[in-house]
Amino acid sequence: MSQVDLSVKIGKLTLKNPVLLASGTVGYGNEISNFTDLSRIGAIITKSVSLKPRIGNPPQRIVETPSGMLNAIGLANVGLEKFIEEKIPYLEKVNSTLICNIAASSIEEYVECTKTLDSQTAIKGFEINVSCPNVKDGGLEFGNNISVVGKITEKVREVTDKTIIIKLSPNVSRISDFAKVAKEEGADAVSAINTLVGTSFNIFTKKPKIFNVTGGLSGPAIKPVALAKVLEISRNVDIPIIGIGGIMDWKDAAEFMIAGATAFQIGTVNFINPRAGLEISEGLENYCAQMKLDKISELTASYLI
Amino acid sequence: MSQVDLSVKIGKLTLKNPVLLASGTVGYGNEISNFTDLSRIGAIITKSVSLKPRIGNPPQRIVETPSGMLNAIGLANVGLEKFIEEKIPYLEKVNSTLICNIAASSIEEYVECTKTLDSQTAIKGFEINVSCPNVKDGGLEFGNNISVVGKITEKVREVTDKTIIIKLSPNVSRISDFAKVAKEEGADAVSAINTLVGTSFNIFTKKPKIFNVTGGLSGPAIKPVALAKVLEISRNVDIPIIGIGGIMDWKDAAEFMIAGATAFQIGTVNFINPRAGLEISEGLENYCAQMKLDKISELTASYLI
Amino acid sequence: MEIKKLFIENAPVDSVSEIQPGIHLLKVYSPSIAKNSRPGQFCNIKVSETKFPLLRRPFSICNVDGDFIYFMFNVYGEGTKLLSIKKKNETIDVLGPLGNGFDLDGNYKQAIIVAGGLGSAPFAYVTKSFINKNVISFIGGRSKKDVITYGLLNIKSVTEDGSLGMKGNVIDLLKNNISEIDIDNSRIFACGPNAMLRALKSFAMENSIECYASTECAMACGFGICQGCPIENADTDGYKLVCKDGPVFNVKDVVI
Amino acid sequence: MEIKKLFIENAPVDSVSEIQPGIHLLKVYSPSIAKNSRPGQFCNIKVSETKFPLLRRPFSICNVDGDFIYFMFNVYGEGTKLLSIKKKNETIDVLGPLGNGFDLDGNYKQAIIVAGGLGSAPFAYVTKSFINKNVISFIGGRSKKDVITYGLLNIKSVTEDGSLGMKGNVIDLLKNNISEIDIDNSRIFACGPNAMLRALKSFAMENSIECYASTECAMACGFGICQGCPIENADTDGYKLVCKDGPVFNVKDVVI
Ligand SMILES: Cc1cc2nc3c(=O)[nH]c(=O)nc-3n(C[C@H](O)[C@H](O)[C@H](O)COP(=O)(O)OP(=O)(O)OC[C@H]3O[C@@H](n4cnc5c(N)ncnc54)[C@H](O)[C@@H]3O)c2cc1C
Ligand SMILES: Cc1cc2nc3c(=O)[nH]c(=O)nc-3n(C[C@H](O)[C@H](O)[C@H](O)COP(=O)(O)OP(=O)(O)OC[C@H]3O[C@@H](n4cnc5c(N)ncnc54)[C@H](O)[C@@H]3O)c2cc1C
Ligand SMILES: Cc1cc2nc3c(=O)[nH]c(=O)nc-3n(C[C@H](O)[C@H](O)[C@H](O)COP(=O)(O)O)c2cc1C
Ligand SMILES: Cc1cc2nc3c(=O)[nH]c(=O)nc-3n(C[C@H](O)[C@H](O)[C@H](O)COP(=O)(O)O)c2cc1C
Ligand code: FES
Ligand code: FES
Repeated sequence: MSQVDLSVKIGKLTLKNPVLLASGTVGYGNEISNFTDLSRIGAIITKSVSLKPRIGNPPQRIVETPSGMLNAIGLANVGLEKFIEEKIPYLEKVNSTLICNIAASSIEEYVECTKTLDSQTAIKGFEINVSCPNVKDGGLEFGNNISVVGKITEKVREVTDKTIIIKLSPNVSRISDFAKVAKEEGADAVSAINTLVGTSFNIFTKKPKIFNVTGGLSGPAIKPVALAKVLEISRNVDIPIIGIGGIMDWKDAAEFMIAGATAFQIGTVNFINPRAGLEISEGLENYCAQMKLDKISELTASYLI
Repeated sequence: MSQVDLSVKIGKLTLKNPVLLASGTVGYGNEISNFTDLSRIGAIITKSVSLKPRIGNPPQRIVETPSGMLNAIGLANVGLEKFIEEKIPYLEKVNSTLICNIAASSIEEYVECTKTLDSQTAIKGFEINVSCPNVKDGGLEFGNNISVVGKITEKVREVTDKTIIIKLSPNVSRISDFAKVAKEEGADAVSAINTLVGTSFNIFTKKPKIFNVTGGLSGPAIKPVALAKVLEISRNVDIPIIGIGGIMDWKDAAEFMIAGATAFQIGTVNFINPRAGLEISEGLENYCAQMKLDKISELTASYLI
Repeated sequence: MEIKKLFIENAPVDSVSEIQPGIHLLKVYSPSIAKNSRPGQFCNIKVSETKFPLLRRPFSICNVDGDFIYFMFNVYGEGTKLLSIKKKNETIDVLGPLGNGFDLDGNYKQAIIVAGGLGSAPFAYVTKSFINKNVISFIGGRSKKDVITYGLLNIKSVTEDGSLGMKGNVIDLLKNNISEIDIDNSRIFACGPNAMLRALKSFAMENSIECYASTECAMACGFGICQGCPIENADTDGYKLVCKDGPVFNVKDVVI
Repeated sequence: MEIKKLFIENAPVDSVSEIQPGIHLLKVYSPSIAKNSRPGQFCNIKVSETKFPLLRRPFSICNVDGDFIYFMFNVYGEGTKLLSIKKKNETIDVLGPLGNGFDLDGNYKQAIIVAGGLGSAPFAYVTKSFINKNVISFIGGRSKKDVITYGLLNIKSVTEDGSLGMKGNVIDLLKNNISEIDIDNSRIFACGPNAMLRALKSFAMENSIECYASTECAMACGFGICQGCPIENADTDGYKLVCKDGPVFNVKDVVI
């Protein structure tokens, strides 16, 4: 039996360990269960679901970059209805904690999705993806507008008692201001970071490699940026932080926890090493033992600055 | 003789080619001339100079990251007086175009530095580094405050007729808004991007690896982000852009020009391959020939979107 | 949905040989994948133990021989360069078998293989897996050195520059040999550049020949979790995933 | 300032051998650097042709033999791992010679080498470059396997666990052998972990022995353009650069 207590608390939730699988990088848990025993993972965050199905962007949707990748999947998803009918039943069975990521193009849509899903007992919490274009506001991202992020949090909070995590955009000057407003409006936690905006061109055709022109940069390339954002929030706002960005192994994960994260998510690494979640959980357990920590939660914000 | 016209125009300056050596990555031209014939480089941008000498940060100042590096040199420089006395005489001799990068902690300091250097005939233009802490305003970066960037540009413009380039910070939501204000206040060009804020921790000591806690991320890791910022400016503001960020070879450089850059700077690559400047210039010449371009300037903003 | 068995094997290299100038054949010991694979499936390979390149690279299973599997490639970018210099007994991290492969069953009599360039890769395995079919292989390439016939039978070749076989492309070759095709009792199995597959789709539809093609797309995961590899549905809105729903499709179902 | 001649050589590997468990010796053909180097200088090596790892890695010139130079290392991280598996005739991109090296001239009589662990690296070259000096080498390590004596003369060793020589650290060893030191006519040449160099500085200052130490610091360029490698001045404000002003310093000039 484990000597180290790996459990962590995010809002009302207690997770068996701090390893979460990031939205959009585990599908609906089906394929990855080929490689990983999902019941040993802290939580699974589902691909962003929207009210109506979205077919997503035409190819090319992804491109590799130095130590990273760009993606512009276009929030392809089956829509709320099918998600409830077809995906939840499988996800219920895997015996991990289920957090549902919600994407929307208006505040009302965020609210409606949350309200509808609130009655699903399998879903233990919500991650609100604010890195979506606000259709009413000419397609500008919600995530870059602090008052809108506050409003979304407030309205979503009104319709659910379950844990709410606001997933912050890194493409802003001071991410801690956004974390502050999320806290003030009742969020239980924030996750940081979503992808950085990036692009890449084919120099012979002069076209962007990605159909959508720009995409989101993820992977080890963004780790230093993500760590700095987590640290900034940790030093300025008292709210649980879920760190994300470029984690490849347990050492990276430990860095995020030291920088202020209560838990963390792994994304891109699942594509390369779908067993990473378990390996990281085991690696952290050994590391805690070596560092003589009884509880992994002691790592959080343990930086010496 | 070359068939391709490699020259480009930035404000009043005509450069023999679009390859510029980035501030802080070539010292004062001395050591790198061991490897590269500087007279064949479009322009050299000197290490940020400030009114008074700065000794810089204690070690550790740099750390490698996946496909990138963090630096927090702390603007170590000899100060304006010694710069004029000791550095300019050597730089005058190398027969490249000399652009002086200025760092300051107040608007008055920017103005004073520019005014003093304006009389130096060897200096053909100024790059204003706004990614410096504003001491009056509690150390927040100038570069993240749009009205201050406008003010700096306006005031510096008043004291020199030479080419002014505003070097933009990428750590903002909409970099094109900053480019717009720079243009309105009389800048001849903008350069994008300076480094992204990042950090890294030693997981055994729990201390930041960099003494200054955070540092600036440069190198190939940031290339997709830098390209997206250049593209954003190019699509929204009519001002010459000097692209910077992660360029390692001529292909990367071509990508920046296609995305909207008139010229580009190379930084981190100088540490790894100090001959990169010439290699890139030659590579671009061949590429233009292959693409049947008479002038490299036709590449600028030639994206097909 | 049938749950497929996927494996990650740390497969020791048996050999990397150049079967013709520029074309490499990699043989690795990978018993679980070998045992569970079908012709037309692929693997997603981590070409280096370091973080560079970051993503796996997809390669068709070129052949299976007992506990060994083969991959065929040319040096294209950094990934294939690293693969080409692997030494015996180094291990390579191979994830597979992925995708659905070719459906070889059915009561057609003639199996028509159509391949362009490295599109030949999956067909050694396909060819030896046919039971009681007449096989005819139409193989094209830009030039003689691009025509790859490894493991193929009854070959007719074509090159764009005429340096081998007739001059033209594989569609020209098919049309030229239309008399040898048993239109009502044949099935086409194809792999190659998109332009070729597009032309082939027209040819097959016009002549009402059943036609399956192995398609390509940029991929991250290769097993259905990233949604990075869309291919457009022919008759409804939306996309299928090349890695999970393909890479082999009936050409009438997708927009190539 | 004297302008130094620096070279970037694509140096073919002659051999990589393990001179004792875990300690590798890399021999490359690098005539320009070999000809222009001095003992105590270093090179900045690109360990891989790919972008990973990104930065060069600094290594002391361990020895020079005609047109060949030697580097000594243990496998520490990804860079040294890649170096350790280089094969004969692969080429390595070496930039050097860098830094100032040790000043061996002067009319001292006794040359005292003090090294801890891989701090022994520069001293084979140093040792063979002495002219008419009495050399005595104090070499320490955590355990027997960490004591590296390659190319050294007149060796006294010490280990923290007592598995070789006396038990303790090199400063204990020096103190124990103080009678053999010709205080007024000797010069110390040292390299090793910072903790050792700090203690050595105190020892040397107390005993008024001239002492030069080769220091380490994270580096990007290695030749003075990034300002990434500061070392604090002992008596004035500010920093010197380890790569350009060092890596060898008179211990009294810097804060270690
Ligand atoms: C299902 C499937 C099966 C495949 N089977 C084979 C096979 O059997 N043999 C084989 O040689 N190749 C095969 N490929 C293609 C193979 O995956 C690529 O050649 C390989 O990824 C190249 O890797 P690299 O690192 O050498 O090149 P990279 O460095 O990744 O690529 C260099 C350049 O080529 C571009 N590029 C990369 N891959 C492709 C591509 N597939 N199409 C167009 N441009 C691309 C990149 O954007 C980049 O600009 C297959 C692909 C798929 C999807
Ligand atoms: C002037 C000079 C001369 C040197 N000479 C030698 C020599 O002759 N032989 C030798 O083996 N080494 C020498 N070194 C140290 C050598 O440069 C490092 O061991 C090497 O960079 C490690 O590379 P790596 O990729 O294997 O490890 P990395 O993957 O770079 O490092 C792994 C971890 O160790 C840390 N690290 C890396 N380098 C150092 C360091 N120097 N000190 C403390 N922590 C570090 C990194 O931050 C990282 O966390 C010298 C260094 C300098 C500055
Ligand atoms: C292919 C792909 C799809 C993604 N889809 C979503 C999504 O639907 N919703 C969301 O909030 N984040 C999405 N993300 C972002 C990830 O959840 C994560 O924030 C990001 O990838 C950074 O983590 P990483 O570097 O570990 O990948 C996606 C990322 C990738 C790579
Ligand atoms: C070690 C180092 C020092 C730098 N110093 C300065 C500086 O003094 N002033 C400045 O404006 N930019 C400075 N920069 C930023 C570079 O000029 C450049 O904007 C950045 O490194 C991105 O380009 P790259 O990815 O090609 O390195 C520095 C960068 C590095 C790596
Ligand atoms: S490659 Fe990831 S879903 Fe197809
Ligand atoms: S390592 Fe660049 S200045 Fe010393």
